[in-house]
Amino acid sequence: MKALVYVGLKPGVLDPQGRTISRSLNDLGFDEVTGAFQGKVIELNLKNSDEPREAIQARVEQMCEKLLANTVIENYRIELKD
Amino acid sequence: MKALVYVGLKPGVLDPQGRTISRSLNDLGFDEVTGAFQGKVIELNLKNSDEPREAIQARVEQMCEKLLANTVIENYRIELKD
Amino acid sequence: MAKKTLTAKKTSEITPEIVAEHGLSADEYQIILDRLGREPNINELGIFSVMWSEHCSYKSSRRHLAKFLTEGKRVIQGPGENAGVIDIDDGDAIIFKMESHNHPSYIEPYQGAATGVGGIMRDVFTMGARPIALMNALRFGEPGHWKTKQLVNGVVAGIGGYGNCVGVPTVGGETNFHKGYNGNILVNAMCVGLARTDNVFYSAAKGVGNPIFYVGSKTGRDGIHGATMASAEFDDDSDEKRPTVQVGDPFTEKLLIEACLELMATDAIIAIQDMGAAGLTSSSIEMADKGGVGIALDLDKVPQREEGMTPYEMMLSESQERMLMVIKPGKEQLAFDVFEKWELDVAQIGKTTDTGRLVLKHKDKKVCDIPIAPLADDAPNYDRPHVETSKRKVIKAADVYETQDYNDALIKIITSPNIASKRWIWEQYDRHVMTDTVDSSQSGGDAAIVRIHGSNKAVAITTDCTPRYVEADPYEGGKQVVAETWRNLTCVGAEPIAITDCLNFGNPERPEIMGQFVGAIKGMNEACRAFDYPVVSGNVSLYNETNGQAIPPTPAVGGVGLISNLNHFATLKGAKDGDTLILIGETTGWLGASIYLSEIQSREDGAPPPVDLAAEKRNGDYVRTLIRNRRVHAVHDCSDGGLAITACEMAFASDIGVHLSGATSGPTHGWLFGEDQGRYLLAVEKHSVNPIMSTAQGKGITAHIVGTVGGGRIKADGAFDVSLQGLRERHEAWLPDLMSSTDEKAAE
Amino acid sequence: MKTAVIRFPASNCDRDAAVALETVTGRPTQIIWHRDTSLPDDIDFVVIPGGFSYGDYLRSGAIAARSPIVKDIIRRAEKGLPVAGFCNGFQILTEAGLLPGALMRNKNLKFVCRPEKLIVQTNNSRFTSKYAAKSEVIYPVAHHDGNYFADDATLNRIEKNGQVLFRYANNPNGSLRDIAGIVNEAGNVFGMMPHPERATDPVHGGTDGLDFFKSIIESI
Ligand SMILES: Nc1ncnc2c1ncn2[C@@H]1O[C@H](COP(=O)(O)OP(=O)(O)O)[C@@H](O)[C@H]1O
Ligand SMILES: [Mg+2]
Repeated sequence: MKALVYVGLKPGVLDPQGRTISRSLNDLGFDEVTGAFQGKVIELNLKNSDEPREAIQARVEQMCEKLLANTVIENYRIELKD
Repeated sequence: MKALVYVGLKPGVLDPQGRTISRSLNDLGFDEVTGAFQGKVIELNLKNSDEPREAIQARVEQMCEKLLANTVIENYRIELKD
Repeated sequence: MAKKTLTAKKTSEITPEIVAEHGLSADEYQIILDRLGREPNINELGIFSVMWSEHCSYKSSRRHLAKFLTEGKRVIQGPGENAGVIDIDDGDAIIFKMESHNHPSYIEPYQGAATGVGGIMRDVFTMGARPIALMNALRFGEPGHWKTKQLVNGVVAGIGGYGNCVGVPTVGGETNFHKGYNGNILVNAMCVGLARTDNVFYSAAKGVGNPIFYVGSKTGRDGIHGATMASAEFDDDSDEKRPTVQVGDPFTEKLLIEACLELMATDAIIAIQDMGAAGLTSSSIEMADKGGVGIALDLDKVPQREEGMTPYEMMLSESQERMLMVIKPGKEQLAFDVFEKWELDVAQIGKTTDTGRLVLKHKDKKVCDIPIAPLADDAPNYDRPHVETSKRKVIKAADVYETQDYNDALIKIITSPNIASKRWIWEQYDRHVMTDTVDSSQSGGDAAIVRIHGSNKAVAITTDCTPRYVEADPYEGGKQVVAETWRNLTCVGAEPIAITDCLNFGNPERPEIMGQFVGAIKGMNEACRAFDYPVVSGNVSLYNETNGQAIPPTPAVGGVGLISNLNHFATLKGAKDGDTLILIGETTGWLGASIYLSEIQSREDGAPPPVDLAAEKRNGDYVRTLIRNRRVHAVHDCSDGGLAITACEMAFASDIGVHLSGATSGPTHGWLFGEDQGRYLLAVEKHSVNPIMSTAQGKGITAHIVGTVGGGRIKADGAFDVSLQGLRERHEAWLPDLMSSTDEKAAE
Repeated sequence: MKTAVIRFPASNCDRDAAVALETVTGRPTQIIWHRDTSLPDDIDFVVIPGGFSYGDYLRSGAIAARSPIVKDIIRRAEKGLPVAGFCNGFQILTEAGLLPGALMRNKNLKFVCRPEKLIVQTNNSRFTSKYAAKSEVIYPVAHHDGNYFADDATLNRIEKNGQVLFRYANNPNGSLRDIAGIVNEAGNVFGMMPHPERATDPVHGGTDGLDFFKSIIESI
């Protein structure tokens, strides 16, 4: 089983990285780009388990809160995949 | 229109970040984690255009080749979203 | 996005709750009503509240800070500007300041520490200086506390992440661990910059009708103090709390430095002020107040990162990397050109006026119109009640348990949190960029040495504080803090010139805390006067408390000195085989409030070592003369852990063993680990010993021959005998071992 | 003898590189702004300095490598112009494809700043001719992304060609095969993570970097 965790800055948090990427794409002639945001994806391999999906999801949520995301400035979203 | 670009290390390229994440999760008691990989997601806002989807896809591919991914070490995958 | 903006109608309903949420007392609010002759609107209330906050108005500390010695023959600008300015000859000026970023660093260690570094750099380059060195003074909780490692990781990465990127070397600092900081860490950052004495910039706005420029990053909703204001009042999607933590962008800071310095090389700038705490509000009001002018701003012109920002949000935002300046009429285009070249946001957002008022326009409506003078003149200025800290008992060495195993005691102390090597920290800082670093944390030394580019002179910089002494006796501890910086500058052969400070204390509304504050200032000030060593800038951080538990009083001091000739300086690195060790200063074996007591006896009691300022000055002046006359190979002051630790540190840095012998009378543990003040350990060539000893005697200075340099062991007669290499490994291992479990977690 | 240093937004070793070049050549060095579209015709040697160009956003050196001036550097390098990149400059050269491989985050994920002992692999190059082969030199390192990576085939090839000029004695960042500095096949483009310009004055604690600059300058 796999969990995909997407971590990105909360709306309103300064994102200099995204701005720089978008500007640089424009400089390279990709005028259609009007904005860019960079986030992280963390792919976790999980041992197979018989637990219900909700329990697994709850564990991954704990991982996010404890380590994977900085919840002061970041949001996260979890996707479970078999 | 939005394009989501997923960039990750190629198989075979050592991923210290991923390894560290997995080890730290184990340390925190999340024993079910057997491996982790960290990648980037770049979300691009694109001007609306009448071009066919394939053309847009091709442009984003160019962006990846020219800037968004370092193909010596990274793979990428593109998702277009309306 | 459907953001509900506060309408004028709503703002006239300032309830007592809203006033209280802004941290204003009923009395303070009454003053506002009297001055305005009407109710303020929400924008005006917000502006008064931040200007009258402890942070901006120094309402609990102002009258005490006023006592400091602030003038001296090299002082160009004392407290009151963004940073202090001192003259270091040849038309060169050094501009420096230290500032705290404690609370944000506890909430979000990486960004909190990073923006602390960014903020202090802006204070320095806003005055026309190119930043040339960074320092930091850090206090964390107990090493074993669950949050400590994560905080250490984040803070250190944040300091490095910002300073390294901007390209200013972080050359030194200090790090303490103590349970008193478990709930309140301290992150104090210091920046030192170099300018020309005839090109220093100040913040007083001048003239009428002069354009006001906004430069740097766009304004977002970062760190708006209205945190106290229920955020539900501001937006509809109330589960998305607006970020109260500022995020820094060192890339923009670097561009801002280069752009500002480029424009400063022309004559286009009348006044300039960085937007620090309370952003646009405090920067515009300070500029206007100092220059005695009014200011009119058109908020629609302010570069904004988000849609639908209200005037309240724009005025209170603490977005980073922004500057405000008054430009000479006719030079507008030049300013635009320079900032656009550096790809920064720039806008002319208003002008100076002759009304003495701050007038804000937003969407063609007047949203604020208040007189500026009362914001400063009527700011509260409290004489908070204070009680003197009661004196502690003096502990005699003879009454302190003497270890039966000196090897073990030495190892325990050398691997204790406050003595162990901080290499793990400073190797994450770029110490060499700008290629003028002569000495840095690398040597484990007393003061960092940074050359003035293109010359043969240098500045010496140090930060120090021994909170356990200040806690034991604020007055003696206050003296000690200043004396230690003076001593550290002296150790490298520098002429100590001036200090900056960062006074970190608990809640000033408690008389015991206020007593610590007043006592520490009294001691610090006495030391400043004794050394002719003025305070030229500083910062106060109060309310460092969690659940009524205050931090140990921590008045951190940053000292700056001048080495006018780089052919004559010293560090602790130079001890050579066959050298004799001389200890300058008197040893009584003072173990009260010492590291020996806390590490070997788990006791933190006793009066701290007193500082005899006259002896301190005499000893230091003598040591400095010896360095300048090239009579010494290595110098290190005796501080935490006493003579034994001083000797070990010299041995580590010089990579050679030491042998301590010839103890004076009194118990051995007092001799080796006592923390008597005003002492220096010198390594000198044999033939220099007699002249040094006899001159000392002639000057009434206590000096003892205490050992020799050589071999591969660290020895003290009748006490310890351990291998240099082995001890060094343990000294180096403590922090990496502590951090190893989380070491790789910082996968940002 | 005309030398130039490129300045990108947030380059921060540009002055340091210029000072080192001026020390060795005795002549002023030209600073070239990243927006310039071409190098002056008479330039003999170009240095891409360290720093955090464009904040190192996306990947270290990625955005700088696509700037107008780097296009011209690529064109001129292909015609034989000597180019050296230190630290961020090395990252930019790999991102620009002038040197093989890539620089990844340090293995322990931390920024590292310390003097490092390097072993000069060969003096049969324009950048190391003044050193004795296998001699040890100390240059400071200061980087977050200095972990050199290339696939095995590439590593074997550059080793075989003698393109590896410096290796770490104590690998500080996880670089494969301890690689610290490499040169391109033609021998005119060089990159390394350590900072030779920070070892050119006794004040720096050592002057081992001087011979690096002397080597390349004398070869011109
Ligand atoms: N946070 C830090 N940042 C940079 N250097 C540090 C830090 N903490 C400690 N150091 C360095 O470690 C060395 C020892 O520090 P410290 O024990 O406070 O010195 P001393 O008490 O002798 O003045 C000094 O060179 C100091 O600059
Ligand atoms: Mg000291």
